[in-house]
Amino acid sequence: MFDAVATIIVFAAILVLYRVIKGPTIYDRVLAANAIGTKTVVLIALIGFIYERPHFLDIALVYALINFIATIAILKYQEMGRLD
Amino acid sequence: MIDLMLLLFLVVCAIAAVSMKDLLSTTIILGVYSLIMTVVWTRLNAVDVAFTEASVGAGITTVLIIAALSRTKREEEGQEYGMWSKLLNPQDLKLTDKQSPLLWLTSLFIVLITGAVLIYGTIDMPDFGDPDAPANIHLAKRFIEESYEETGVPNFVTAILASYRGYDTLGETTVIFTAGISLILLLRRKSYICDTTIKEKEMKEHIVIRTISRILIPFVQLYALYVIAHGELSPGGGFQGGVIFGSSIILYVIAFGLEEGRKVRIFREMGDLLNSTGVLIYAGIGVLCLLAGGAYLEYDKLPLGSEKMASSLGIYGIEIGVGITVAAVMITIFFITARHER
Amino acid sequence: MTLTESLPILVIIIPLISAIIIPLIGRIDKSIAFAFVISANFLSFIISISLLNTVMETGRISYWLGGWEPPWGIEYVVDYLSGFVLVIVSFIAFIISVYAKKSVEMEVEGEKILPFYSIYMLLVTGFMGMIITGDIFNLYVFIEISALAGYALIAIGKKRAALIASYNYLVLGTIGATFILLGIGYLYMATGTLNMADLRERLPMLYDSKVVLTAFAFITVGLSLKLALFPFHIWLPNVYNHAPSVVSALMAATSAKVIAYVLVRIMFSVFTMKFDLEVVPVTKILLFLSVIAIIAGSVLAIAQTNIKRMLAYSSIGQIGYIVLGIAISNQLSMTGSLIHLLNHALMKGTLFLVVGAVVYKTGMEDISSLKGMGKKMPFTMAAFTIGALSMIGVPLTVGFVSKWYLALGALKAGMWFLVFIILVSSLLNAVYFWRVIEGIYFHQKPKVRSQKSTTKDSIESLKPEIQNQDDAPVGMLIPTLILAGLCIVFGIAAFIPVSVVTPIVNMLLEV
Amino acid sequence: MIELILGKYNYWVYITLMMIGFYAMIEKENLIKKIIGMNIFQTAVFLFYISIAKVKGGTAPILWEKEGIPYDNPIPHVLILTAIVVSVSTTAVALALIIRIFKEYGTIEEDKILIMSEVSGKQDSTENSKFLSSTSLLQKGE
Repeated sequence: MFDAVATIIVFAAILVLYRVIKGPTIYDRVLAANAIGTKTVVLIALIGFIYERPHFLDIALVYALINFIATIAILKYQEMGRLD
Repeated sequence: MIDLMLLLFLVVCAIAAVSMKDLLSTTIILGVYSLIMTVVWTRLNAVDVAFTEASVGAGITTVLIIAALSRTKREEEGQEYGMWSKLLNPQDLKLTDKQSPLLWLTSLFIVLITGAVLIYGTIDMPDFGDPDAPANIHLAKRFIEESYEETGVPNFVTAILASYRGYDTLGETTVIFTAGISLILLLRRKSYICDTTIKEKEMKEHIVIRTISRILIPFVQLYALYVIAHGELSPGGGFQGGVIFGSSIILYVIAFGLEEGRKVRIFREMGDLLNSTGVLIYAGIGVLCLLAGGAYLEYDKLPLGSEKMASSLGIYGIEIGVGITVAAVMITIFFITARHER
Repeated sequence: MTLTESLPILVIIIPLISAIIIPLIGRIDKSIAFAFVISANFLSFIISISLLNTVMETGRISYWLGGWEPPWGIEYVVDYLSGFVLVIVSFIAFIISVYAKKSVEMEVEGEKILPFYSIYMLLVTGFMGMIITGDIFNLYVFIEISALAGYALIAIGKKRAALIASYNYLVLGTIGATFILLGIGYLYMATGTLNMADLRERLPMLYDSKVVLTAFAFITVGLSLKLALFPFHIWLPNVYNHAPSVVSALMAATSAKVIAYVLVRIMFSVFTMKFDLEVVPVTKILLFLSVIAIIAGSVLAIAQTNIKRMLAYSSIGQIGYIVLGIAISNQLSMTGSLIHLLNHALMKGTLFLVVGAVVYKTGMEDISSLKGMGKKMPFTMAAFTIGALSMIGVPLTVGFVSKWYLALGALKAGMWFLVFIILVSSLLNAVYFWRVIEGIYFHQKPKVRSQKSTTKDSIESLKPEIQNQDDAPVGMLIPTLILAGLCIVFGIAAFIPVSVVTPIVNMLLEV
Repeated sequence: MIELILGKYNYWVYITLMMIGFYAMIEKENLIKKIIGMNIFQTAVFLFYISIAKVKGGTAPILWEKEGIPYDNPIPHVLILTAIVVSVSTTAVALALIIRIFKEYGTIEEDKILIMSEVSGKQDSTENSKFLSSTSLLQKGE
């Protein structure tokens, strides 16, 4: 059951991957990458649930907390051309 | 099924990242690659490795590459002709030595030879997941059976990392320290003039990012401290915690600007000291063990109560040392690479 | 544990901690930092000597880090071989650190001197760690420490090409290191252990396994990349050419030796002679490559106009000699090879230090800039002459001793053509060094020094004639002369290094 | 044959990834692209290590009260933690070098840098660059 859910999430991520690679604009890519990031968080939590190990949640938490740093960096660079 | 899909995902990402011309897009794809890599590692039960990849891949690597892009160029030039046309009609193109089809073929040949050797080596390998493979019997068995008894650390990875192979980890911290000093050596100028063409005002428009960052940063830092302190029981440890802490400062700088970041006094005045302090704590604990009559990094011998207590405190000590160095070096590296000079 | 028992770890920890502390105490006073570097290097040199001494008396020392018994923990091993190489490397590091002060002040910007010394010590730490460790993954960690330190040190050379040299070295070095990491993974997969002694016990059962074969291939290729053995040598000339003089000297004198040592370790202590000779024809491949390296290095050196570059190409040839002895792998040739580790460190150290002094005085690196220098810098040039004669292999210098043993080894193995190769390469060496020496002494006053039977004479007889003498500062001159002097001392008293090397060879070849 | 392919599928994938990264490292002209290739190249090796550690039906190597379930091998995890740190450090140093190179040369395309070095560094042209570049594709710098 949960395996099936996990498979479906990966499949959804593959669909989004098309947008990451195809683009055409940076904003498409960032949005798609962010969607994959969110799926990753869910997926890791789910894997932890399947394996019955709560430690996996820590990893999901890291992503939830700092995943958007890269996104902000990319967008700031796209808009202003620099990070400082 | 799910594993195969994930691995396929990785291959597609890798090919896309390598073949794309726009380097910013490449960086984004590399980020996605790292995300999926984390999932692969959680599937393979490598919790600590996944944790490291999560903290490094989500923040540091991507941000550093973008910082480098912002100070160099975004587009990959040249090679507007495909590989095949290069091969078929070389006379049409003005080629430098390196671009000539002969060299392109040679490099392909080298890659294929390497691949062939690897495939040859794989034939004799024990099957994937074989519990009787030599790798899973000899050392691993003892670590799994006895490391909790011997070190009192429930996370086997941390037990090996900090105790049995603690010296490797000292080496690892030294590598990070070396990188920090190298960047200082390569890029820092004391007398630099900061280019302040981006006005404070421009950043002030981004009120959402600023507010969210302001709220989130304390939590990120708290979580970083938890990861450092909790490394014995759950995945994570000094390195991961240090990276997360560093990321929080990087987030602050990205949201508020570098000049604002430099106002954080401790980094302006103490950054270099902190780089050294962490490794010094680590190496110093080792020396203390020597002075206490043990071998280097033999925590049991520290005069801190019972052997288990001493071992546990020793491991805490080195985790804190690693955390300090890693956080300080990450911040140093980011400050140095992101800063524009005039 | 007593202090003596802790010596194997102190020899690494002292340079490491000094590298960490230098940025801290440097804030107080820069000159303390310099004194610190010298004393740390001196201490680790003294410790190395005492370690070698202990090994000679009592045999192999094993130090358990963290108190964990190997193969569970990491083990430090000092045996004849590692003790010997440890002494060489710590000695050269010490001598060059004494020499460094003036040269670094000139070639490195003021604010960068502290990080420079810090990384210098990290480089030394990396080398020492690679030598002494008995754990194959720990070896990788130290390879990376020394590599990272090396990239940064090379990149601060004055010319902008130093950056490109460093970058290319980084890319190739990372390929090499990753190959080594991969090889270690294959070994671990096949045996389940990382300890070298344990690997040696477990591997013979697995010699026909394709996994082990692949592991060996990748480790050897990775090490050859780092060693700059012939087809992988392309990064080396640019690196030696563009790095600051002190760094070129240290890298030329030690880096290849340490990697060659690691190669010997892997080939003879992790794997056995049986594997090298019977299972894979690795010795034949290495023989072939080293012969090409010897000839190609010498030929390319002739074509150079830049002196650092010339020395770099000559290093490629000399690395060929070291590998040649390993490849023939009989007792005499191995003796030659191991002595050459010491001898080449002395000769190349001398030559690069001289070049550093010339750069310090004139700021030029062309061979033509050495013209007439025999008068201006007599002592430095005398040292150069000694180094050059050693490189050619003139009797009574160290270069002769190693070539002699290599030739004997080749004869014993029945490979006559190798003697011919050694002779040819000596001739080629003579060609390109003679060009330089001629420029130094005969350019302006051809009559002054026509016969140079013994170099000691030439120093003394030259002395009174000099007028506009403007030699290198004492701090640079003394280390150079010490190294040059040792070239002669060990050339005449060759029995000293040979007596140290003989037990090593016996240990490696299991005689 | 089928067993050989299916039983080791992780290893085949790691080889593919490694080749992609390796190819980018030695063939791409853009210096940053090389570093991206380097990252892929290294993570492929990490994937190999972690694959060794997997035991069928095993669980994460953190002490668990449930009895009778095998743990995965923790050693490769430890080694790879160290290797990841090394990889990040190398990337940082490489990027710093690239920034400096861009400052000095104004480009990060290797072929252009090569041309510029040839123009400026006449003295070094005497070395047999032709000979070298034909013997090896890795000839770079001036």
